[in-house]
Amino acid sequence: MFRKVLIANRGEIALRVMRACRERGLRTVAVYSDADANAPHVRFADEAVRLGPAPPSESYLKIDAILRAAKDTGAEAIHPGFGFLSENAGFAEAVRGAGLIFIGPSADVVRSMGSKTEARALMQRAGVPVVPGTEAGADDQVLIAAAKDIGYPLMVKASAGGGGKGMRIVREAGALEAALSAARREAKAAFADDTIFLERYVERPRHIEFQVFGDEHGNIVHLFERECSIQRRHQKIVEETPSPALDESLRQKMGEAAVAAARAVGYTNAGTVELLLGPDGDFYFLEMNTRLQVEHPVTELATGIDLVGWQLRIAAGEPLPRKQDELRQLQHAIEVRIYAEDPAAGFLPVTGTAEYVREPKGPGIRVDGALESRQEIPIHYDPMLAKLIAWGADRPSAIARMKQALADYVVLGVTTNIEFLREVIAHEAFAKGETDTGFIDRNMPSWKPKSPAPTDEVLLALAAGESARKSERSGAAGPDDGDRFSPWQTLGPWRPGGAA
Amino acid sequence: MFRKVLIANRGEIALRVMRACRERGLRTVAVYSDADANAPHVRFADEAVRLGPAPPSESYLKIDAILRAAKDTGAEAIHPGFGFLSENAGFAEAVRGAGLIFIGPSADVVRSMGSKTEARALMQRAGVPVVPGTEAGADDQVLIAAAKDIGYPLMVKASAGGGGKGMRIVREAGALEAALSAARREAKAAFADDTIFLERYVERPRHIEFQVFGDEHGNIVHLFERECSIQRRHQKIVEETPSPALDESLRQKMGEAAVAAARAVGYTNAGTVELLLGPDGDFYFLEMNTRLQVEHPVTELATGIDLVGWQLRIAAGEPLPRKQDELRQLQHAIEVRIYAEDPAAGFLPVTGTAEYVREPKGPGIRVDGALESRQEIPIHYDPMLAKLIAWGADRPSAIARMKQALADYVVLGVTTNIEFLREVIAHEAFAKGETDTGFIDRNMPSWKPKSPAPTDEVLLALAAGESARKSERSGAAGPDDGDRFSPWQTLGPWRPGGAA
Amino acid sequence: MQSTWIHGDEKHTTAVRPGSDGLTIDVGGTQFRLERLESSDPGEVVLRNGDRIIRAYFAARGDERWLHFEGRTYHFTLERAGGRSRGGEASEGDLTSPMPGKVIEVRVEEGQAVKSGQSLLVIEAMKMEYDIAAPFDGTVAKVHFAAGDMVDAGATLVEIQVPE
Amino acid sequence: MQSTWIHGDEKHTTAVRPGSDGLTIDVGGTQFRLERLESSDPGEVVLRNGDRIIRAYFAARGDERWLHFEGRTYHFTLERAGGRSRGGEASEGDLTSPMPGKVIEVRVEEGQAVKSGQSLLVIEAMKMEYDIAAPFDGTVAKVHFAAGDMVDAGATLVEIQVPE
Repeated sequence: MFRKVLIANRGEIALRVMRACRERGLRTVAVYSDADANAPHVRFADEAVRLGPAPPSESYLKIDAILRAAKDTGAEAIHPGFGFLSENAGFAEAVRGAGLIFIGPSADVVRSMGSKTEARALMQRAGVPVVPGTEAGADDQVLIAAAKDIGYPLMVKASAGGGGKGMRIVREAGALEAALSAARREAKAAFADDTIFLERYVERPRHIEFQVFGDEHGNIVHLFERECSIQRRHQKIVEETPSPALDESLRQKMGEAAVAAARAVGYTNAGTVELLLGPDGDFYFLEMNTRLQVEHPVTELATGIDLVGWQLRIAAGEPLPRKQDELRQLQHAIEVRIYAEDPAAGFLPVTGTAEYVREPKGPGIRVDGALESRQEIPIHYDPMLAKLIAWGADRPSAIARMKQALADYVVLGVTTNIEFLREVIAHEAFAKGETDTGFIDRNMPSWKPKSPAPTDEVLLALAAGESARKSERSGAAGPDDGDRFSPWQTLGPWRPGGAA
Repeated sequence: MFRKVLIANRGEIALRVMRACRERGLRTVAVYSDADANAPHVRFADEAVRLGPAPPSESYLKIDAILRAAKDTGAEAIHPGFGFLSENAGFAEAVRGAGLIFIGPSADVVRSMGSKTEARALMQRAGVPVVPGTEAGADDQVLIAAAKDIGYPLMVKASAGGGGKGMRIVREAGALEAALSAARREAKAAFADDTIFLERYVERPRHIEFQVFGDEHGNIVHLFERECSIQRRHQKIVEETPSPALDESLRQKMGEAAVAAARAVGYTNAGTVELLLGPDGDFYFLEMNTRLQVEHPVTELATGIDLVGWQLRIAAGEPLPRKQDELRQLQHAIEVRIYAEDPAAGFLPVTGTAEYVREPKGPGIRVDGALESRQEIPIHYDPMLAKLIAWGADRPSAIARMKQALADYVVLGVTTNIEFLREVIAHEAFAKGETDTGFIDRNMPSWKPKSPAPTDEVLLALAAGESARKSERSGAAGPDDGDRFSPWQTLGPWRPGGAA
Repeated sequence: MQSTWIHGDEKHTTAVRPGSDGLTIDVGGTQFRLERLESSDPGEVVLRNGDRIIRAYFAARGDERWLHFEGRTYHFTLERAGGRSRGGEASEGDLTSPMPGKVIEVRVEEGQAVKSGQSLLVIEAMKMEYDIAAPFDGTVAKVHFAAGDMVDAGATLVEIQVPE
Repeated sequence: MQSTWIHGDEKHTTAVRPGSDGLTIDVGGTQFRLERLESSDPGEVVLRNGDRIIRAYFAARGDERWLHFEGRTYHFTLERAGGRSRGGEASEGDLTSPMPGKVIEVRVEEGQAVKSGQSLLVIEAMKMEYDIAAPFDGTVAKVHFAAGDMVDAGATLVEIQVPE
């Protein structure tokens, strides 16, 4: 196996990949922008190379700079993480062209799956059901005509899009033209490509995706589903597995479709087949993500498989460690995404400084994060701060743990969606598994945080915290702090220690 | 179910139980000695009641004070944790006598299993194999005579003993008398009871224990084995499940014996049947622990079952959540015990202050601990600082994660066994699963820490740390730390934050 | 040490008197005798009030304070002697940008009457478009930006006259 | 800032010269230009030496220093101007108690010759008996405690004369 890996990413996913490398004795190389000069992923690596200024286009998207960093440090393989260049066929090509190992599928697969329309055509040939809709590239007149056949409601989607960017739901013909122009504008801004297309909008659908893995010896397996239906602004915020909507036979049908989809393109390494599931049990191919997924931890916890570990082994040419019949869903796992955003103001991203951060811990709790106290949230990158995962023997115990973990998750100084997520998880509709994509609009419309008047206990803690702050700032040291170096030394009466 | 639980214990196990309570919305009451006035388990609870001075006899062992605390706070149930009063029949009786729920088995079961000789007799009647040996209570002359029949090597054991206290291995007749007196002296000191007995010493044995659970409706299941053979001074330091020594048929035989043992005494709640396994596959009943085990996390991670959660549910009268055939070993888990001790000096316990503590984290890693930076290690209690658990799809991945986690575990200012444990886990004999109780004497005799000369990188970090300390002590603040309260504010150039 | 805190549109006053073996805190006229528990976590505030343990997390920036207690985060602003306080809320009539970004489209003009929820302008940030809607009925008094302008977080975008 | 460190029986000298954009550290005559990375963890020391990241953990007490680097913990003692340093090692001839406890039995007397590994006395602590054995051959010069005495950690139990 290769001995040094460059991680072409930042934040929690860079840390996640580095941990998997270190367990296997592989050295790690971080890359960073000026905004990340002191970031956790830089401090965690064995080596670190600067790419450029903060904007992604000048750093994390600079293929040449990344390849140079690999060359200078002697890295033999590159892991793209997700986002940034992870689904850029040119990058996969350039990495291999430079004689390095790209930890992901072939450039051709990335390219064909990168175009929704090509992917759609491929899947139709492979016999995987797709949503009725138009080809991409048509002008507005053609689309408006086609809309009549598809029928309403329908969706306007960007050909190069993803994560809801450039997506519009249109419920009657009158609103179509405005939606087309808005979608084109967003698509152009986001992807420098304003190609759009239409497809049927399935009411109360569920977003069910299957984790697939292929090796270079022609073996392909799936690691079961993840339900990611709970979304805001068409972006996932809650993911879980198993899905409360699937029974064994449906799970098997969908799993086989996912494997067929992967086989149709000769898929290698980790990928995800996204399917749309209607209330009637019909499902349609949406798209295939040719990379590790943000929500991969729920699959790791439910199946016991280390997905990043498998990525490394397969990239090194090893065969898949397990056959399909050796894979099982052992436990129930739920992930929520912690964002710096304001759920009460249309989930707008917010920036600022997280003055104090305390992650929950305990049995059945995992936090994949790179957020620290006193950390500024850079405006240049995705505002996801961390992922909180809770698991247990069954769905109710995973939910109970998640509720408590969200209550214990402390992020002060910047607005987050933590309280919102708590109410999602605590909602009876969630307990009932009624988690289609309309969950939030239906159950939590125009949500506002309850902001009760502070109780006496809150005011007591506030006053005590303030007085400790004052004595800290006046530099008073605790009696026997004499010659000890300690960051807490100046906290005055707040000397720590379990024993007197 | 009851709504408020008093935890009659301290340290990591008190925290573990409180977490399980909070997930279920149960309020928690901590008790503490003067040495623990600021301890983590006190700060974590909803309420806390002082018991008395530091010595256990004046605090954590004071039954009346604990019952008063429960009464004053309105706690409806008491969890004893392990150690202290957890296997004290009088306590179980007193708790129930006060109209409270004791989270554990009946007082009678605790009493009969508390006496090795009575337990042994019970098991013989139940058809569970026991090690050849003498009854307890005989005087030295009788024991010396009996020794001839049992044969050498044999063990001298304290009747009221546990955790190796009062245990002696005798390899030839000449050494017997000295061993008897030493064992009686230790037993008297430890348990105010110098009753001892003899039993055959099985060469290269393995310590295999089975987790059992009984409910108040007559159901009993086992949750498979834990191998705890790697011991120093007859105390476990490494535990894992599944055991590399068991195949399916032996696992089933031993599991059935464990259930038979539990059934023989009408066992309720969580218990552990300790068995001695010889190289020949013969196994003998050793003792039954009528409480939660220190090493319970490996079973939780391997089976996906929340053992403390089950304890609470069963204590509330619920039936066992699962039948035997619904329980499986899903993953491999290993636990190591982090002690404040000096492995290079006979594993002597050490006291002192942990000036700085940093726990490992990441996928497949769990830390059950109550150790914090600047914490004094109280001399009055067990010197175990924390438990580190690593798990994975198979034994090799669990081992790989454990190795890395031990390398990432930072405890500065007090001597620990962390480096020793790293070498145990990294030893090829461990990789081969050759983990009988002689592992340490055979593979790591008179172990000493490698203390290589510091490299340039070590000295660079030392110098940088020292200069940061100096600027910290001179109170220099970073430029833009202006009006922000931060514990790190006075660290001078060391301003944190992921983004510049 | 006495402090007055602004929480939403309420005010709360606390006074702390540290003693040798604890501290006395006055909240709205009621006196509490409390003991502080030492913690190695510098953001953790733990108090013992009789048997009751109060565990909270505290942070400060400028005149802002955040306190996390039992799963909820409370935001306070310290009232300065003058009564004026830095980083206070914007007055109800102003509509400020919740984030830094670029104005894509302005959909109202000055003098125009708007209904609560009506779209006023569109801001683009992080490659997404965000609709800035009127929080209440009123009349547009001033529009501070035009399409194409960059705006900072907190910048006043539109001033809306609330009908008396 | 120059410091001399005692590690085992070696000495190491380091000198730090902070600069505006980093610091220069001299180790045994070699100069290193390093950059410090800020961390929210006050015990974390992170340096960048070219592409190489050096991440270590540091703590101090009195003249003692601990440094954890790549899975290993190093213990240093700061050498004081006078050369004398607080909390230094006991001289080779003394046998100190590794822990607080109670002397159960003294098995040697003054003037007696002892062999390395020979049991000198038994201490009880945490309900276990611990055998204190001679670390080397020699003659017992002094026994400081008798059976029944309580001893502190670090207390000299027995002095052993090493044959020249």
